[in-house]
Amino acid sequence: MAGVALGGYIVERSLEIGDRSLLVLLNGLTAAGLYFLMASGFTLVFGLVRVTNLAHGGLYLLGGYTALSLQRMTGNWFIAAGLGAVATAGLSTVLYLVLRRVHGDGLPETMLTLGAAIVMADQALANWGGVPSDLDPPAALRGSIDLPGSILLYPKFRLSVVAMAMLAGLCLWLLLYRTRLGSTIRASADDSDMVSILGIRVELVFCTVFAMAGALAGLAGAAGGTYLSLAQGEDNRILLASLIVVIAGGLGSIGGAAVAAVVIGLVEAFAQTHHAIFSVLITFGTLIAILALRPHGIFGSQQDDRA
Amino acid sequence: MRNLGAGRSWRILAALAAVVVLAASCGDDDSTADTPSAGTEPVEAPAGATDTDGGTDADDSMEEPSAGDAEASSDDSSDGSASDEGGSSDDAGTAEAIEPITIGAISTLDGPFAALGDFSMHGVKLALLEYGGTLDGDATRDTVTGAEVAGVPIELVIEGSDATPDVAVEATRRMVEQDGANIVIGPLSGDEGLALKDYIREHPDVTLVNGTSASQDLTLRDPSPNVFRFGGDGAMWTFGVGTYAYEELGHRRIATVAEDYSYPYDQVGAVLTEFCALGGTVAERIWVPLGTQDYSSFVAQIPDDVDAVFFAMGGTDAINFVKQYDEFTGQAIPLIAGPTAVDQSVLNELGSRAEGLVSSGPVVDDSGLAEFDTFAEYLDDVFPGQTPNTFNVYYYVATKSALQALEEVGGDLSDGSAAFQAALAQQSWTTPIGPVVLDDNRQAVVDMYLRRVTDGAQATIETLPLVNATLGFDRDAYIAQGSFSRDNPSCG
Amino acid sequence: MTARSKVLASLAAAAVAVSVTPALVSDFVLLQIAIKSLWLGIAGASLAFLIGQAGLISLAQTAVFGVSGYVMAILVLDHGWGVWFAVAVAAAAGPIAGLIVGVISRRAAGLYLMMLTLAIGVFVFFFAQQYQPITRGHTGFNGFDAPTLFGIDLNDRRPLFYVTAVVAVAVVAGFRYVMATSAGLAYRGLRDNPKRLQALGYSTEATTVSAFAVSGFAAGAGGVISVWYNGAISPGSIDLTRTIELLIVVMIGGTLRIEGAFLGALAVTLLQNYVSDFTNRTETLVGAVFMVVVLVSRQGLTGILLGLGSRAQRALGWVRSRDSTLDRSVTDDSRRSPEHASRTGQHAPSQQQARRLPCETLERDGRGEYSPP
Amino acid sequence: MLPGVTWSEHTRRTHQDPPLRVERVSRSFGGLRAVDGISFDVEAGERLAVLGPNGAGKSTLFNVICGDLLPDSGRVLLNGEDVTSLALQHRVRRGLGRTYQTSSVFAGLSVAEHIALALRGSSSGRLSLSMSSRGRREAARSTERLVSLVGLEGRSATPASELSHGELRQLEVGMALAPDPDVILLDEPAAGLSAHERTGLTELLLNLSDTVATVLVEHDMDVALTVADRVIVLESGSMIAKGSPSQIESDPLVRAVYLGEQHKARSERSSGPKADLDR
Repeated sequence: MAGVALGGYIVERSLEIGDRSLLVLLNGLTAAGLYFLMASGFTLVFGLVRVTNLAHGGLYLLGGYTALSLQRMTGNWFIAAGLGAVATAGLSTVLYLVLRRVHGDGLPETMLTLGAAIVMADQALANWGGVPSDLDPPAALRGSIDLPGSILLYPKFRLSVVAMAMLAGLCLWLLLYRTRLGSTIRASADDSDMVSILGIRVELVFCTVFAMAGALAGLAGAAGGTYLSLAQGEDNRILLASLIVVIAGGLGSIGGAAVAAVVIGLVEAFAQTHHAIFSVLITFGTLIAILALRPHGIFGSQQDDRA
Repeated sequence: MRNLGAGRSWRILAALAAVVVLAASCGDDDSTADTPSAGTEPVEAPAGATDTDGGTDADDSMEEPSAGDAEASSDDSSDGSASDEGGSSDDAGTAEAIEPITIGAISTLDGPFAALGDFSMHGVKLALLEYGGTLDGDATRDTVTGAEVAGVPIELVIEGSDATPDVAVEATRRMVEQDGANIVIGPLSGDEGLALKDYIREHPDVTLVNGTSASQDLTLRDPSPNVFRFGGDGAMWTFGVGTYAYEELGHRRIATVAEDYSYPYDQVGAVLTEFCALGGTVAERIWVPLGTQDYSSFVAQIPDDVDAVFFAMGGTDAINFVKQYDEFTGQAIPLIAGPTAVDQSVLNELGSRAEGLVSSGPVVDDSGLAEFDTFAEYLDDVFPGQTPNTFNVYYYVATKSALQALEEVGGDLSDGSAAFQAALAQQSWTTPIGPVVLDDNRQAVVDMYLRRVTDGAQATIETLPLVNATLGFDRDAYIAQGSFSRDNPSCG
Repeated sequence: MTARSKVLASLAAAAVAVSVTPALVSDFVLLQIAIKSLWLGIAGASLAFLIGQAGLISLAQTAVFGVSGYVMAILVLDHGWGVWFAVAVAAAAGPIAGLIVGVISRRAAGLYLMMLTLAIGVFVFFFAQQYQPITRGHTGFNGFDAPTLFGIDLNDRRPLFYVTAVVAVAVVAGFRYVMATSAGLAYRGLRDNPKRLQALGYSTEATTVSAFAVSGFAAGAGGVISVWYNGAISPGSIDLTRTIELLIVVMIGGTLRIEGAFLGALAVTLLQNYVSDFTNRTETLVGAVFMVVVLVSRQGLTGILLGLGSRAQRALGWVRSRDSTLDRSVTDDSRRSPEHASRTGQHAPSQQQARRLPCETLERDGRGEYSPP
Repeated sequence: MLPGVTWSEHTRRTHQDPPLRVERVSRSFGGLRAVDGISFDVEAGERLAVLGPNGAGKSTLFNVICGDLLPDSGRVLLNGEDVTSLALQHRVRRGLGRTYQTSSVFAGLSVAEHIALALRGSSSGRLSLSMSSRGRREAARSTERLVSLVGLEGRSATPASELSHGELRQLEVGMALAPDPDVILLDEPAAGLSAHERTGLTELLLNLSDTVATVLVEHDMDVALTVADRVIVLESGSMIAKGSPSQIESDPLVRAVYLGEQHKARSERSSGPKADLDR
């Protein structure tokens, strides 16, 4: 009932502003793209290694800044973003090696990642300063396209963020469900003891997962640093946004993260367009409502319940 | 289970008490041992001690230009200090009895505005270097030692906040009560300023000289006698834009996009007060919650049929907004900027998108003032690559004003700093951004500039001389209209 | 020592510490270190109680804290109420806010609970920032004067210190009392094994809500005193940074004891005030110290302290059989940790249960494997 | 709850309904009928054993009775009241006690605290924040009585994490008995116990109060046949036999489907530590 009423309201408001609804849709999808890049890595680590990595936002920021420096050196966005992702993958691996000391103990593990997040943010400040900055989009993706029936345009790079997220999602799916490495990873998550009996080094598998998540965060940093900007505090903003998505979607579920990213992205874009002042309240209210009704998120399984 | 629980609590409590005591004494020891400004206990004959410190530091320091240039520039900008400076090392023996004066500087050194904190501290340090100080090091928290005014050694204490009022008050309390700061320079943001006003009011012998806090009510309503502002507030910084937009640019209907808190309210309020008084109308006031990264949905709310869009935001938000406005509209509707949105501190990052933006503000790069050129050169000498912006200039002006007043009273802070505060209220000098005098509320009356971004710098359109806190309106009427808010002024 | 004499001894120790501190430290330290760590500790105790007793990791305690602080400030500064009436209402607002948080998150556990409460905390922060008619927006409330108590002005530091200390002791005593009641036992049951608790006739939802409400008392008290201390409250007082700070306070202090929160608050306050004397990168150092404490002891400083204590006792040959339970649980974290892990959703419970069994023979866990003793 | 705390909220049975009645309960998983139309009553003081080989439907039946599973059809009645759709904690408050197959305890709580928790669980003061000294004394007495009833004297202050497997089972039974239930469900209490522990458990079960109805889902023939007054045997979800222990032991059908296997298992057990075949 409530859903129908809400849907009706959204349609009604969208008709009112006519030509802007396409923009809301596109904005929602762009935001969803960035959120998914972040959230998929986070949820991957949680689902497979069972670690809540609060340093994921720090990886985003460091990935973005590294790409920024590299772009200034090489002038090539793709090289910069790629190497930035490699760097954060490495950093993420180091983080795992520290975490391993308390692995399997939820709260201390989470707290360690929180400490790491604080250190990362401060190191970003030390190395890149507090002046906000951004990357230039690659030449092919510069400029905007016309939106029909409006004076507004839509930047090409934003559209490519959506494509990038979809590509990343596809790659993840192929990797996890269509490769040997993927089945090893999934098996390790299900039953690490059994996998190690089979002669596979579980730690190596977990390391790989951390590296993948780090690379995704680094890539998100380059993308976000291009269409938004890089500055102190961005790590927390983006971490919060991706946490919302991960939780709403159901921890550990990549499909859930994708759906939740779209839902949250659209709700956010809609709220910002129609209720600017209370837009943040609407976004967080949506999350609270989802979790109050479905404590495990939209696609969450019961496996982590107290039950 | 009571037994288990109560078991060791006595030990914890005892330990707690012990640690409190230990930490307190440690804290004192550490600050004396670590900071060269050994200011907390006068018994330690600090003058001699700091002078020796200062000497060695100067020798070790990499900043050769600082000493020489400090002398040079202080020669032309302040007459009295040269002789003191010459005498400073000789005075070491006799200065033992003189209690040093501690200046505390506070700005945002952590969090999203950390870069602005760096700029602010540059300004503070430059002023102290003019008085014979030497830099302790390159980092923001490294202080300046060896400065003297009228034979009294000056010590600098630096504290940072994260732009929240609570943290700013704690940092200031640390400087005032722990480090014995007599004068506080800062803070950076509006709401911090209001919180510090309340704190400093309870310490009448301490003087707050504002940095860049642009809240109107720091001085406009319910002023505190020991709070001084040698610069404009948010509304003053936006003076003249509304009139210029109406009369020169011919705009009749505008929209505004601004961050949703008091400082942008002041800017939007100032623009609309002028613009609406002339007969202009505002089509839409869009308030963006702090913490928003993506402005695209807000840009989409701008009506198609307005003549111009006024935007007021700072730092990252300005960069995001201008970039996204450009991408989403191709700047189909002209922008008019708030002062901080196109401040020199972000101009470089805004790049070519900022080209041609009109704004009002306290600092232009082509004012032609000799003081400005000297300052710019001096800044670049000491902190290579830095150019003047609101933050370094304002903190410099604040510190320099305080030092000049100190000089006039011979470093005398007795009687609750009465003489010093009186002298400070009388300061009237030509700063790098023009002449300054204070009104009865100890608020500056200063020049503002209408300016246009040209080749990545702020070029003067027109100098707006001696702007006051009520923007030239009748004082009572201006105050009576109340603080600017989301929908004040109403504008039709 | 009997239980009663131990209680008396700890009260006496607290009384001595409280009465001696003002004479030993400067006015500045009294305010900014002692009073600050006391009220931060009071707020921390409410979280330490939730985590340590009920196994509920909440990030909404700063919100509860803020609701009380805001209620008092609004009633006094915007509605002209007498301060003590406002204090009474604000004190009641704490448990009510706690109750609401509890009702919203009654079905969540572990990490989901953490994230749901985070969302509630952020929601309250944004509400304070955006809903200006009530909260005055980003600027918040300034110029709040602490009240007078029996003619003594609490704006003065010593009286404020004594009052805060008394509240702190009352909060600790209150939590100890609660821990001894049926509800207290139920909270620990919830922490260790919620499903089993249900099988004993308890509703996990009611238990969760009740724990949140109880903890709201302390969070509310902390919020009220923080406004006296700061003379102000603004969204900046309850933002994400403050939420994380409170969590750090509790984790550094350790959740084994309610008192640990005060130790953690003291440590954090000292770091905040003195660390900038040593380094230009304060945040890095704070983060690193935090990581080290977590790595060294899962029970924070309390764990380290009590561990040292019982080691010293053993060295001195003071074997106190009555407290054997405690000593073991303190010195051997590994026995407790798996339960906390399963509450935070890190592992399937069955695995943990299997590990928990001290098996003479080989035991079999839920998946049908052998796990060696 | 202000003055004192009463430890038994549920109303005592006043009429002739049996404490537990299971009526035509069926439950399928996919195509598999795990439980197919099972009915039985258990009277006060009676001990009923439910036996059956792997996959016979014992666990499903157990879970339906204690509320972990909803049946597809049929009803479960406690003292004549239909509780089929009630959650576990509500059944507990109406006089049902259960144990867990894998001992499921509170690692941070002591033995006495376990019992106290169980005692209070069925009272309305379970979340009470008040403490009267009389109530506390009474509670402490009941706790001590139960601790010694299940043979854990002297272990009151021991944390559960330090108990042996056998002691954990004793604690389980103690917790199930604490609220003075009308019906107690025991889920394979003997699984994984040593011979010595099994003897102790048998004794404990034989000494249970004669007002409580006991349902014992067990796969260990020795324990079940020693303890039970009446036995029902399941096979593929259906009841293939019921009767006294001696009748069951001589039932050819039971012998065919079940006992042979059980004897095999017994001989296996003597050679290895693994006793439990019910998987």
